[in-house]
Amino acid sequence: MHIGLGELLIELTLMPLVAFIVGMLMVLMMRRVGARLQRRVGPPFFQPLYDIIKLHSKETQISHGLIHDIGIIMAVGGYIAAETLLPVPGMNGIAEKGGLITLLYVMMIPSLGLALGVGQCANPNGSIGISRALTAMLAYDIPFVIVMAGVAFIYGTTNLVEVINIQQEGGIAAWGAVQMPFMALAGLFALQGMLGKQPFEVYVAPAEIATGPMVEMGGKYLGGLFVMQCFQLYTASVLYVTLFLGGGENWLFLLLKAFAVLLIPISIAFLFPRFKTDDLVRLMWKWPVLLGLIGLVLINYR
Amino acid sequence: MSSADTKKKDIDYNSNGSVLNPLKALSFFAKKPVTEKLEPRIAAERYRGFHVNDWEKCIGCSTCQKVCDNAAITMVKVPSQKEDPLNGIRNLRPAIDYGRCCWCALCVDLCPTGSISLSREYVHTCYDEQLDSYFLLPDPNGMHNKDYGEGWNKTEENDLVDHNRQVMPERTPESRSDNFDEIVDGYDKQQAIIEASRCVQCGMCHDACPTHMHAPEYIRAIWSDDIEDAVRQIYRTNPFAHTCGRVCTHRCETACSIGKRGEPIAIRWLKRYAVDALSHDKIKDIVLGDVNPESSGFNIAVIGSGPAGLTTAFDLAKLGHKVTVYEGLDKPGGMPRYGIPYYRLPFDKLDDDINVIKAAGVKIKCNTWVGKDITLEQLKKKNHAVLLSLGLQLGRSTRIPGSDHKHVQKAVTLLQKIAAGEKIDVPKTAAIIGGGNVAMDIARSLARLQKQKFGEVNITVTAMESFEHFLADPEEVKEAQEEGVIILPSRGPQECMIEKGALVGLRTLKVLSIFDEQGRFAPHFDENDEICHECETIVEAIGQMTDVDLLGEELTEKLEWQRGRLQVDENCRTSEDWLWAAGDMVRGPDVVHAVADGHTVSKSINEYLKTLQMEKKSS
Amino acid sequence: MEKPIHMEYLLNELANIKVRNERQRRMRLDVPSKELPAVLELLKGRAGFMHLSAISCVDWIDENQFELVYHLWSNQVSTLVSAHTRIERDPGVYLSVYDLYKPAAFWERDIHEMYGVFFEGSPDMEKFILTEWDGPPPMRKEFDSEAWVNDHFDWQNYRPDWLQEIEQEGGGIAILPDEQRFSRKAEE
Amino acid sequence: MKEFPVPVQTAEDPSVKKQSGNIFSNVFDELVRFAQSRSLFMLHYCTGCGAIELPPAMTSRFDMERLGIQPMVTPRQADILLITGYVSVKTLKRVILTYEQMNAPKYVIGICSCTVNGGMYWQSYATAKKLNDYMPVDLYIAGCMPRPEAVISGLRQLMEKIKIGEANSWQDYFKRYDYYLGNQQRLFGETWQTPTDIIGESKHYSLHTPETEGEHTRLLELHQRPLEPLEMRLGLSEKTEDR
Amino acid sequence: MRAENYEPKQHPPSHEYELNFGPNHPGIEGNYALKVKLHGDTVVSARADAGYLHRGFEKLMEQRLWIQNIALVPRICVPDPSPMEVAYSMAVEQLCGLDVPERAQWLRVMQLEMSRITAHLFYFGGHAATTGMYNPMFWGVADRDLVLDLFEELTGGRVYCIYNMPGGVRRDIPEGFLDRLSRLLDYLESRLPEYDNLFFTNHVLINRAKGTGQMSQHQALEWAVTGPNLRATGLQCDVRRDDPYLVYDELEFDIPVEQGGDALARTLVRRSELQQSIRILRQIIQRLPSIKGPIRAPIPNPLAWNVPAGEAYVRLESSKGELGWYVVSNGGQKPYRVHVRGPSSMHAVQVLENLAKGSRLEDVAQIMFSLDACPPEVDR
Repeated sequence: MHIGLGELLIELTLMPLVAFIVGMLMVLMMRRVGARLQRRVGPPFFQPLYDIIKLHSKETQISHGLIHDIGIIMAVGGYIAAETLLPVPGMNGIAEKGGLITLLYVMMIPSLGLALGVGQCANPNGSIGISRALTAMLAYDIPFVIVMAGVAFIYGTTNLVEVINIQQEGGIAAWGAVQMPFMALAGLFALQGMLGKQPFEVYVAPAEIATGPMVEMGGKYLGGLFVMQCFQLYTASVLYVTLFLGGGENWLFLLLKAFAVLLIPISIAFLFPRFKTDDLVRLMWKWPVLLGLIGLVLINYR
Repeated sequence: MSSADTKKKDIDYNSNGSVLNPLKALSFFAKKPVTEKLEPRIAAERYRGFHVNDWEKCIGCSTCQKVCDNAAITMVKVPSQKEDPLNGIRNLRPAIDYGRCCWCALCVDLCPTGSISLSREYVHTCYDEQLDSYFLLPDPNGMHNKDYGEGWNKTEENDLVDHNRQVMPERTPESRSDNFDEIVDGYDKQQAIIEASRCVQCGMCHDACPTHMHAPEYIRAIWSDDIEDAVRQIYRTNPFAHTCGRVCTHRCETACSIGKRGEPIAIRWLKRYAVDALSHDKIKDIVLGDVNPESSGFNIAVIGSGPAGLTTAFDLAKLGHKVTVYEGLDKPGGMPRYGIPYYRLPFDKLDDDINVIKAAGVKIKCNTWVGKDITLEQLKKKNHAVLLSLGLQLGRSTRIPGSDHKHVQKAVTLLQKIAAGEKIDVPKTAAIIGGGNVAMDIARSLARLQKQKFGEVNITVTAMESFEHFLADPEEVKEAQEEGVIILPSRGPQECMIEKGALVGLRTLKVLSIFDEQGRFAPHFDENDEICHECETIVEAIGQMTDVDLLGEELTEKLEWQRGRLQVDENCRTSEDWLWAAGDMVRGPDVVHAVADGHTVSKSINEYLKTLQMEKKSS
Repeated sequence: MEKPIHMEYLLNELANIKVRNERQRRMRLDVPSKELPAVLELLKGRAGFMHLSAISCVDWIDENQFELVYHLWSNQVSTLVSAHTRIERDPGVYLSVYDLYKPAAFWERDIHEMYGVFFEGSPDMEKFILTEWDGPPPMRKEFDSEAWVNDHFDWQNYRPDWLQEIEQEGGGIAILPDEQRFSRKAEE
Repeated sequence: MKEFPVPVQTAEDPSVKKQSGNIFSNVFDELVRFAQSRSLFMLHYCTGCGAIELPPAMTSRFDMERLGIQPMVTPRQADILLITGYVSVKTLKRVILTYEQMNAPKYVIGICSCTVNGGMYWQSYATAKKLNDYMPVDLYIAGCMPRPEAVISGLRQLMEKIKIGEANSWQDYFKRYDYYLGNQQRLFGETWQTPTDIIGESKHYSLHTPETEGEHTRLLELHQRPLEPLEMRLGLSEKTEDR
Repeated sequence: MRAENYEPKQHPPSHEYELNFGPNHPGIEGNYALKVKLHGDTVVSARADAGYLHRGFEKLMEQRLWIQNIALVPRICVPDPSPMEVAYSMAVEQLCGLDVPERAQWLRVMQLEMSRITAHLFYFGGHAATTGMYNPMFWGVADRDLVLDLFEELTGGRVYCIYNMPGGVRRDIPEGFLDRLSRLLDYLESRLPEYDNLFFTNHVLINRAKGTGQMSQHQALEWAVTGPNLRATGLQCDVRRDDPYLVYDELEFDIPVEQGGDALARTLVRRSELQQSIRILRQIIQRLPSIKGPIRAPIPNPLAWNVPAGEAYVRLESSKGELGWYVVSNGGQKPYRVHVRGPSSMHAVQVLENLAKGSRLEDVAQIMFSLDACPPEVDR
C-alpha cells in the first residue's frame, strides 16, 4: 500500500478535520443525552461550534507565559497527531507506521501538555487538578495497557490497520468484543476513565477544585480545551471501535459504532457522582485489571 | 392515607445501595422534557408584578409613598390631572423607582382608594443607557402599554385601611329631646388614640380646610398622646378650637382620603378631644407663648365679636397691636353664641375660646353698638384700621302672603332670644320654612322647649329641596327626626294662612324644580299637591342678612356692593383703605370660613400697618 | 406544660434574681451581671439547659447600658429561659460563657463585632462578618446607617421622558421619598 | 445628587463599526458575533438573593442551554458576570476583581432592584447601591427577584445586542477607568488596588483615552507597593492589604 | 495583568498550603468562603469567612416600621424564606397580644411545609451537585419550581411570598388551590422512587457520603446543632414537637431520625422529612375546608402602629434547624432590636470548621452542602 506524498498530506489534513467535526457532533450528543436525562431540551445543533468560535474570538487578556501557551498547543497537537494514527475508512494516514503503542504514547501527550500549561499559572486548584489528572491517568492506564497487550496478543500485531483487517475479514465473530469479552469490558472501564466522565471525573470536579486544570483557562485557551475535548471523544470511541468492534467497514458503520460506543460512558456519566481520587485508583486497579487479567488468561487458553 | 404512613423508613442507612438502580433513570430517554416554552408564561392571578394605577381613582394622597419601606415612591405633579382640594383630590401621582421596589404590595394594601394595584406583567429589561425606564409613572395601561391583567389588587382580605370610625358616644333621643344638654360626649382617650391612628397623614384635610388647619400634625400628636402639641398645632391656625371642635362644617372630613371608601377620620371630634383634654390654663400657657409683649402703638377697632372679628383681633394682638372689639350684645361670641343652640355648643366652651383670645390682650367692649353708642367716624379717627365683622343677624323673609303676621318669625331672632335666655312664647305647633342647618337648629330648639312645656313635639319643617340635595347636614336631619321633628322635603311655601287675625297654618305645594335652566332661582310647583300644615307659629329660616345701618349713608354710597353683600378684595379689604370686612357678612354663614377670613384680614391689616410705619419713619 | 418542681427549688436558691413566667414555656430571668455565669452553670447542670439558642445584645443607649440576653432551652423541662443581664456600656466588657456553652463563641464574636462588647475568655474575638469594615460597630444605636450611606453613595438621578414632558407642562416631582419619610419625621 | 456622566465617544471608538469593503470579512465578523451571541458562559457568582432564581433558569424547567447559555465556574472562562442582587461592599471587591479577570468581550448583567438604586437595602451600610458606578453594566433585569422567565428574556435581549455588535460596554471600563476607579476608591479607601493592570490593557486594546487616567489612577501609582508576586487563586486574589 | 505577578507562589516547606474555598466557588453554597489549609489532600484547618452577604438586617429593621419589615424579613434566608416571615409575624403578635385566627394558623403551617419541601428538594440537588452528579439538581429544582407555582398562586410571589402579616395572612387560598396542591403532592410522591433510584440508593453516592463529615450526637449537642442535622445523629428533637407553635400539635407527623451523623444520614433524614411534609400537607388539605373564619386579626393602621414595649423570643423549625427570633419593642413604631438566630449560624461556622478539619479536600463541599448551610442566615 503505497500512497504518494501529496495524498498522504491530504489525508493527514483530512483525518484531524473529520475527527474534529465528528468530535463536535459527539460533544453535541453528549450534551443532548445529558439534557434528555435531565428532562430538558438541551443545546441547539451547532452549539459546540458556536462555543469554539466564540472562545477563539475572545480577546486574550493575559498570558501566563510561554510554557502555558505551549501546554495548550501540546494538548491539541497531541490529539491531532493521534488522529493521524487512527485509521478510518479510506484513510490510514500514518497508522501503519505508528501502531498501537505509538498511539498510546501520543495520547498521553495532551495530559502532559495540560500539566505543563497549568503548572505555569500558579493556581493551586489547577495544580491539584493536574495531579489528580495524572493520578487518574495512571489509574486507567494500567487496565488500558493490559487491554492493549491482550489485543496485540490476540491479533498478533500492533498495527491498527491490520487489526481492523483481521476483524473485518472474520466478520462479527472475529470482532474483539466477541473474541475477548472480558477485555472489551475492561476496555469500557478504561474508556470511561480516559474520557474523565463520572464516576471518574476527578480532575474537573467543579465543586471541589473549580474545574481543576481549566481554572485559569479563558478565551482561546479554553477554546483549545474545547477542541481537545472533541478530539478526545472521537479518539477514544474510534479507538474502541477499532479494537473491539471491527473498525469501520465504511464511514456510516464507523460513525454508528463510534456513537453507540460513546453512548455508554456518556449515559453513565449523568447517573453517577464522582469517586474520590483514591477510590478511583482502587477501583481501577481492581475490577478492570481483574477483568483484563482474566481476559488475558482466557486468551492464553483459547 | 399516604404511602408515607405505611413505609416509615424505606431506605436503610446501612445498605450499600446499588450500582444498577441509577441506570433505571435511563428510562428518561423515553420521557418528554418538562421544559417550558421560551416565551414568558402568564403569571398567576394575584401575581405581584409591575404597578398599574387607575388615575381616575387615584387622589394623590401619597399614602403609598409613606408605607413604602424602600422609599421607592416619588410623588409627581401631573398638571393634566384634576385638582380639587375641597373634595380631597390632588394631581399628584406616585412614580415608582424599580431600582428600589421590592414588590411587597404594601402600597396596594394600604391605598385608601384602591387605585394602585400590581399587574401580572413581570418582564422588564433594559440597557444601561435606558436606565431611566426604571423610574415609572404607573398609569392604567401597564409598564409597556400592554395589558397583562391585574394581579395583586385590593380585596377585603388584604385591605389594611380601617374603614370604620370610632363610634361617638352620644345621648339617646329620649334623653336629649327635653333639655339643651350637649348631645355628644366626646371621645375618651383610648377612642381618640384609635381614631387618630386611622389617619394616613395625607394632608387632604389641611388643603380643604378654609383656614388650613394642621390637622395631620395634631392628629399625629393625639395619636402619640402629646395633647399639648396637638393644642399647639390647633392654635397655629384657629383660636376657636372649642367652637370648631364642635360645630365646624368639617370640610376636612369631606376631603379625607380614608373617606373615599370608608368613614372619614373624625377630625372634628379629635380636635374637640384635644382641647377638652387639656385644662384651660394649660391651653392659655401654650397659646400665649408666642405673644409679642411689645406694643406696636397701632390701634385697631373690630366691630363684632364673632369668629372673624375675634380671630383678627387675636392675631393682631399677638403681634403687639392694640385691638378693641366692639360688641353690641351683652356677651361676646357673635353668631356661635346667639345662633348655635346650646346643645351643640355649650356657652362655657365658647367662653373658653374667648378667654384665651382675651388673654392675648384683646379688649372686648360689650353692649356697645357701633352706630348708636359710638359712631364709625369716631372709630376711624381713634384707630388705624377698622374691621367690620358684623355677621348675619337679620333673618330673610319669604315674602309670601301673610308673612308679616306677628307669629311669623325669623329663625335667627328666635335663636338669639333662646340663647340669651329670654322667655319666648313656645307655640304648641310650629311650622318651619327652610332646610338648612339654621332650620334644624330652630326646629330642634323649639322641639326641646315644646317637650319641656307640653311633653310632646309638634314641629314640621318644610324645605324646598329634596333629601338628596338637602342643605342641612345629614346627621342634623337624622337627629332632628329622632327628636320628633317632622321634616318634609320638596315643599314650597305659598301662604301663611290667617284666620281672624290668628295664624292657623302654612300652605305648601310640592316642588318640581327649584332652579331654571340658567340656574336662577325660579321654583316650579305641582299645583295639585297641596298640604296645609296647621300651626300657631311659622318660623322662616331661609337665610340671613347683615344689618349695615351703622355704616351711614355716605359710606354706604362709597362702598361697593354686590347682591346686597359688601364687596371686598381677596384680602377682605373694602374700597376704603382703612376699612376691612370679613366673616359671614361677606362670606356667608360658616364658622371656619370666618376664622380663615380673620387670618386673612389680620395679615392684610398688619401689612397695611407696616406701610404706615414706613411712611411715618420716612416723613 | 408544668415546669417540674425542682425547677422552682432551683430558682428559689438563687438570690437577687427576678423570675417572670411570661407565657407558656417561656421564662424570663433578670440576673445581675456578676451572677450570670453561676446561674447559667446551675441551669445547665441542674435543669438540663444544654442548648444555648442564642445570645442577643440590646443597646439601651438612654440608660447607657447593654443588655445581654441568653436564650437557653432545656428539653428536660421544655422551657426556654431568657436570662437578661445588663452591663455598663462604657467599657463594654463582659465574661465569656464559652466554657459552659461552645456556641457562645459565635454569638460573642458576633456581638463583639456588631456592638463592640469584649468578652473575656472567648476563644475568638476576631472580626468575622465585617472584616472589611472600619467604621464603628454598626449595631450600636448611635451609628446612623442612613447618614453613612448618604455619605458614601450616590443615588440614581432618573430623567425619563415622561418626567421631562410633565415638567414642561408645569408639573414635576412634588414629594421626594426622603421628604415623606414617615419614619424619619417621627424621630425628629 | 451627582450627575451621571455620559460615556465618551472618541473618534477611534472601535464600537463604531467601520464598513470595510471586504464582504468576506464582514460575513466573518457577523458569524463571529452570531457565535458570540449564541454561546454565553455565565459566571454564576451568587452575590445576592437573585441567585436563587438562577438554578430554575438553568435547569430543566427553563433550560437556558437552549440558548447556549451555561454556567461556568471561574471568571476566566466566563463571558457574563451576573450580579444577582445586592452586592455587599465586601463582595463588591471580589466582584471587581472577578470582573477585571474576565476575558473581553465580557458582559455584566445587573439583576434585581438592588443593582440599580440600592433596592431593599438602600439604608444599609453594608451594600453598594449603584452597580454602574463601579463597572459598566450591559443590561438590567428588573424584579426583586426577577423570575426565571424574566432572566431568560433579559439574556435574549443581551444576545440581540451582541449580535448587532453593540454590547461594548466592557470597553467603557478601559476608556473611563479613572471614573470607575474613583468610585471604587471612594468606597474602599484610597489604597484600593487590584492586581490587574487596566491601564496597560487599555493600551493593549487601543482603548486608552484621556479619561483612562486621571487623579484616581495617579493615586493608584502613589499607593502602589513595589510589585511583588501576587497569589492567583480561583480567580480571586485575597485582599491586598493583608500583605 | 502584569507578567511579574505570575511567579508561582513559594509555599512554606511544610507542604502545607492554603486554598481559598470561595466566595466564588461552585463548592460553596451561596456567597461564603472557607480558608482551607491543606496538607496534601487533607484539610489541616479550615476557617470560615462570612460577611459577603451581610446587609445589616438587624440594623435595617430598627429603621423601619413594624409593617414594613414584613417585606424585609424573608430575605434573610433565601432558599427557605417563609419561616422568617412567620417567625417575625409571630413575634410581633406576641408583643401585641394579637390572637391569630385559626384559619390563618393552618394556612401558615401549609406555607411552612410547602417551603420545607422546596428547601429539601433544593438541598438534594445541591448535595448531589457537589459530588458531580447533576441530575438530581436538574430534577429537584424543576420539581421545586412546581411548588413555587403554587406559592405564586397563593401569595403572588414565587420565592419571597410576603404572605404573612402580624395578625394572620394576607390572602385566603384561591379557588381549587387544595386540589392542585393535592395533585402536586401525588406527583412528588410518584417522583420519589425515581429520586431513590438515582440518588438515595446510588452506590457511588452512598460510598462518598457515608462517613463524610461525621459528628456524634454529643458533638452535635455541644455545638448547638439543631434540625435535621441533629436528628441525623439520632436525637429526636424538633421544635415543632418540643415547643409546638401554630397548629402543629393538632397534626400527625413523625420525626425521622438516623444514627449515622454523616452526610448520608443527613440526606436520608431530609428525605424522610419531605415525606412527612407531604403527610402534613395532606392533613391540611383535609382539614382546611372545615376551618372557617377570618384569615387575619385586625391590626391598626400600619402607619401609626406602636407595638407595646416588651420582648418576644419565637422559635420555629425551619428546614435547616431551629430558627430563633428575638424581637424587642420599646413601645415605638419600629422594632427596638431584632436578633435573628439563623440555624446556619451554628452549623455553617463552628461545625463546618470542625468537620472540615481532618477531612479531605474532596469532602469539604459535600460537608457544607450536606449540613445545608445557608450563608445569608449567618451574615444577616
